[in-house]
Amino acid sequence: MKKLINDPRSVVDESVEGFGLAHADLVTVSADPKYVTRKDAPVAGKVGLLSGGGSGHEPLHAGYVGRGMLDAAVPGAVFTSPTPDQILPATLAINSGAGVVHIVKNYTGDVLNFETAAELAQAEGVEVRTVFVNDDVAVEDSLYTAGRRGVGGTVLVEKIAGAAAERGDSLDAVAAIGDRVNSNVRTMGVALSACTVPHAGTPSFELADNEIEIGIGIHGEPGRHKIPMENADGITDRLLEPVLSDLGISSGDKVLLFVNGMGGTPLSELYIVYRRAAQVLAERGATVERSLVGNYITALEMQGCSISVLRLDDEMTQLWDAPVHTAALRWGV
Amino acid sequence: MKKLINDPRSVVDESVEGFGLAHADLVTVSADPKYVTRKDAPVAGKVGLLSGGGSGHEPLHAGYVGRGMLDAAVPGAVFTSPTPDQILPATLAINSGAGVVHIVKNYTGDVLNFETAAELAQAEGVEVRTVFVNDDVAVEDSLYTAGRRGVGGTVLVEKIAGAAAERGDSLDAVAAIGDRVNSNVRTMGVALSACTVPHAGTPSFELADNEIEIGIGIHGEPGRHKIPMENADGITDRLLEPVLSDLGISSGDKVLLFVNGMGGTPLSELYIVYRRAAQVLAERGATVERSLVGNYITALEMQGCSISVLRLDDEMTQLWDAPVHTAALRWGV
Amino acid sequence: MLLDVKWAVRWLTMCAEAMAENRAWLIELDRPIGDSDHGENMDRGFQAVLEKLAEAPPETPGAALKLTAMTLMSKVGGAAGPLYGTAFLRAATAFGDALEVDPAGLATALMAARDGIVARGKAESGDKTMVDAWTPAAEAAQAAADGTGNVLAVLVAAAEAAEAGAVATDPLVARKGRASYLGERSAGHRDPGAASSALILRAAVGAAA
Amino acid sequence: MLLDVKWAVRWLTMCAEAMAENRAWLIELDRPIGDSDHGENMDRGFQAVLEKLAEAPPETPGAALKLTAMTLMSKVGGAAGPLYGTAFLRAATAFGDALEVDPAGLATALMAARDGIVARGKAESGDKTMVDAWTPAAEAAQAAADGTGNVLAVLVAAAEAAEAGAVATDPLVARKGRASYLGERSAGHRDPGAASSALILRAAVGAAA
Ligand SMILES: Nc1ncnc2c1ncn2[C@@H]1O[C@H](COP(=O)(O)OP(=O)(O)O)[C@@H](O)[C@H]1O
Ligand SMILES: Nc1ncnc2c1ncn2[C@@H]1O[C@H](COP(=O)(O)OP(=O)(O)O)[C@@H](O)[C@H]1O
Ligand SMILES: [Mg+2]
Ligand SMILES: [Mg+2]
Ligand SMILES: [Mg+2]
Ligand SMILES: [Mg+2]
Repeated sequence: MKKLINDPRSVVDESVEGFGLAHADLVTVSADPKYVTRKDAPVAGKVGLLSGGGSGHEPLHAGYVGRGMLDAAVPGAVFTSPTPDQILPATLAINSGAGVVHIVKNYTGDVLNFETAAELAQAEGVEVRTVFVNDDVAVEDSLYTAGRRGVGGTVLVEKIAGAAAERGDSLDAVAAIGDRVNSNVRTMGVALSACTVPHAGTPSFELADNEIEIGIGIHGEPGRHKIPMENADGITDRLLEPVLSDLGISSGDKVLLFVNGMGGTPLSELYIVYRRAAQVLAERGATVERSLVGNYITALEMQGCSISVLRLDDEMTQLWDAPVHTAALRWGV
Repeated sequence: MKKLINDPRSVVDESVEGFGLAHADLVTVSADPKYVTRKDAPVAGKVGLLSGGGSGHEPLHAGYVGRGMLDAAVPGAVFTSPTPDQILPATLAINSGAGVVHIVKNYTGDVLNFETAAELAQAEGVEVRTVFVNDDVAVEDSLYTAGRRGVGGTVLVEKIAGAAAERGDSLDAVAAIGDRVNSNVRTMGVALSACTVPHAGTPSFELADNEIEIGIGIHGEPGRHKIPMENADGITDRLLEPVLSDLGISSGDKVLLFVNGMGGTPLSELYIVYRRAAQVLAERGATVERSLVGNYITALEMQGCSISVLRLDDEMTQLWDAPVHTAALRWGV
Repeated sequence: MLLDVKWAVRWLTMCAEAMAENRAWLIELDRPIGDSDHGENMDRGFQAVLEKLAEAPPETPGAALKLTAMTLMSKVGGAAGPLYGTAFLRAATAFGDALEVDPAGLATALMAARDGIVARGKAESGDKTMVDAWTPAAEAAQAAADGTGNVLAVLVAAAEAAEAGAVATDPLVARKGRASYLGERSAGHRDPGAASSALILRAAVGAAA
Repeated sequence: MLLDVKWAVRWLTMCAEAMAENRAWLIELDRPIGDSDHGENMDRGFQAVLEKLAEAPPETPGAALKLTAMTLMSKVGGAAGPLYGTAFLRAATAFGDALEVDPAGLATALMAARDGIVARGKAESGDKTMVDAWTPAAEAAQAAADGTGNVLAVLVAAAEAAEAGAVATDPLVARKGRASYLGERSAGHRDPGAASSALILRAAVGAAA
């Protein structure tokens, strides 16, 4: 394992510290308990938006703290959900009285820890709503499983709900638009290589030189199955098909197309995937109204990508276009 | 070699095509000869800014085409400078009559090809100035060598010269500010792993599990020497020391600190490097006025980073802050 | 013999030792069917428990477990943190203020712990989770307490049943937790949380022996 | 025997074959001391030359070389593109409109090609570049032409000297081009451009034989 780190146990501390130094104009960092808040939090009258989860997915979530997106990010250890004793004070710190929405990726650990924190916050008089993100079509969704994972769609939920909060929507309205984004987005991923969790020191799974993992998540966990290596167009088709059919995309639909890198794949390759995905959508008669291409929700240095499609309506498009000023996503300001 | 590509020979074509599709609001892509121009080029009365070089360094250069930065980017084959028959038409396409500045990274191939294109453009009546970028302190600079390479500093030259062109500076003034940025920026890089050029198919060099390459460039070429793996703080000190002493940074200096990822290193690790670099600068009494952290000039999927320090003056800071709207760098608009 | 606060502190100390010793193994169990952090999480959590115990030595077994619950909840994160936190909290509540715990009280507390995990995680037996260690352990403890067992016999019964339960997760297809994302591919691997549960209950025996 | 346009077209065709066959080798030479593209660049360039030759067959040796120069300039990129482009352009100029080239004309053209490379790249002998193949080649050609040599003898002399020159770059420390960035570490590797230069001059012999 070769990494630009000092000590596997201090990775998150030092990385978040560096983030705070580099973006002191945007955020305030609380070192212990660890969380990151928007510089001007709590913003008077505004619903607070908080997300968090294991570290290792940078720029998620701290990279999305700022005007028009999150008010707080709560980083756990690498690939480990944060604990209520971080989530609670972060929630209190961004509550202006209008309540706080938690955006939670649907993993057992995240769900349980955020659930506890939300109960504790309610007990302290803060209204909390939770938006669960579960956009991963690679995972079977049923009452008898842990359900679908939250992956690429998380970034879109955070941006659009963030814009709704910024324009002054109520607590329930912000949560509702978050849910609406989640209901209209699906994602599927592929890994060409595994990643190495610093404290583990060995790659999270093995792949032969001619194998790839289809249906990968963002925690270095193995995917649904291995297949022999294919070319970019073939892989794109494989990822996109289940996304589009699960969403029921048909002619005339307007969509946001999001090609996300897992951390170790060159941007040039993401554009090759984007090219094919755009072709397929055009063949289906869907219009790509907005695009996002880059490393926005990652799994350390994993090579691979995910494709997310969000079915847009006019309000979502408007909220997507609204100004945002964070370390990792910025426009209109 | 596992890559999200269809064919090693179509990597640049398809990637640039995807880029054009994803950013159709910002750029126009010419497929053959291959170049990318700002959507509204030529901008009346404005000096045109053009850069280019081998592909494989994305988002450089096409990612920097747009308002406040480049008017055109000319991508060559992977790690191979573009040819005059691309550079010339791109130069003509962005010339509004105010002339064109070429920003050229100092590599023999780039220098020769841009030199030829500039001659041809002058012959067609277009005034051309060339700004050479050669910020890499890892390389010995003398009359008897090819001189220093252009690396991380290129992004800063493009941004600041781009802002000068946007505010209406003359041809000579834009070139002069480009030269001024180049004279005040130094960079040094490290690789933890090599990269694989698609058409070559094997990694560009070998590194043992406990070795790193110090003084690496952005073309998968080996660096100045291999050393045993060190921790992030140790590596940061090693990169920063020659940068600071070559620049002669002393107490009271204001700087821009740019920690750049080579493509395959997680953002979290770049912030760990940033943290240490900021500490060292603080110890030296220098003030970090502006920061940039991320994958801005890469070497495919190479793991590693470079550190650039730019000594700022008020005008440079102002131009840095000026609005920019490109695929990879955006603020103020 | 009854179980007092000394036993409780010894137990938690031996848990911490077990987690440190088995950190790498638990990470390795979590690698193929999870995200390679379970050993790291448990080790971090129980090291923090040790610090808390040293800072404010508890006076009853219940207090020791409550302190453990709060610490695990705030230091472990992931799925295991809230689940173990709930388990220890329910056991602590079952112990109440008692200075000493008898076989029946012990069995009741273990069953409460198990119920807490089920209430929190909503997993059933056979879902390939720590429930598959705790359910047989709690049931075996109850049976041993109902018989002629002393506390040691109850603890031994629980530990052995937990170990058997953990081993029995090997062929299961996961339906809860991260391993469920793998579907059929989760079969053939031991559940890391069941394995750490067995370590915890084994340490309880060592502390009483 | 004099060299006519048929020879020129055969030469360029054999260059293209040589680049295709040695593509991987030239990439491999460029890997340790460069950026792994020289074989790819040369192969791409000469394939394009073949296409151009088929599209508009030239009528003189000079026209064939001029077309080659323009094509390499626009298709190769990197350092090699402008350098070889200049070399072929200067040689074409030296050939002029002649339908046939004699030994003296050939030697003059090779020297012009070499001078073009030096003018463009500013490298000196011993800098570990293609100049180290072209300088001895041009000098040997001149000597052969000054002697009793026929064109074949001149071509053979040039090719052999170029090959020796390429081999002689092995121990050199590069002072120009990408390899110079490695400093002392560039020693012990053959310069890829010198190697491709030797291939080009070897093809010229084959085309005349
Ligand atoms: N719903 C659940 N009910 C009971 N136990 C669960 C549940 N989900 C996960 N677990 C247990 O948690 C363990 C994983 O813990 P850990 O690796 O620390 O957390 P995470 O899965 O968040 O990385 C699993 O091995 C399993 O025993
Ligand atoms: N200044 C120079 N003068 C003469 N030849 C040079 C010079 N710089 C580089 N070369 C030649 O170019 C070759 C490299 O070509 P190539 O790999 O195609 O281009 P690049 O170095 O741009 O990747 C070197 O092996 C060397 O022979
Ligand atoms: Mg985890
Ligand atoms: Mg090159
Ligand atoms: Mg885990
Ligand atoms: Mg090369």
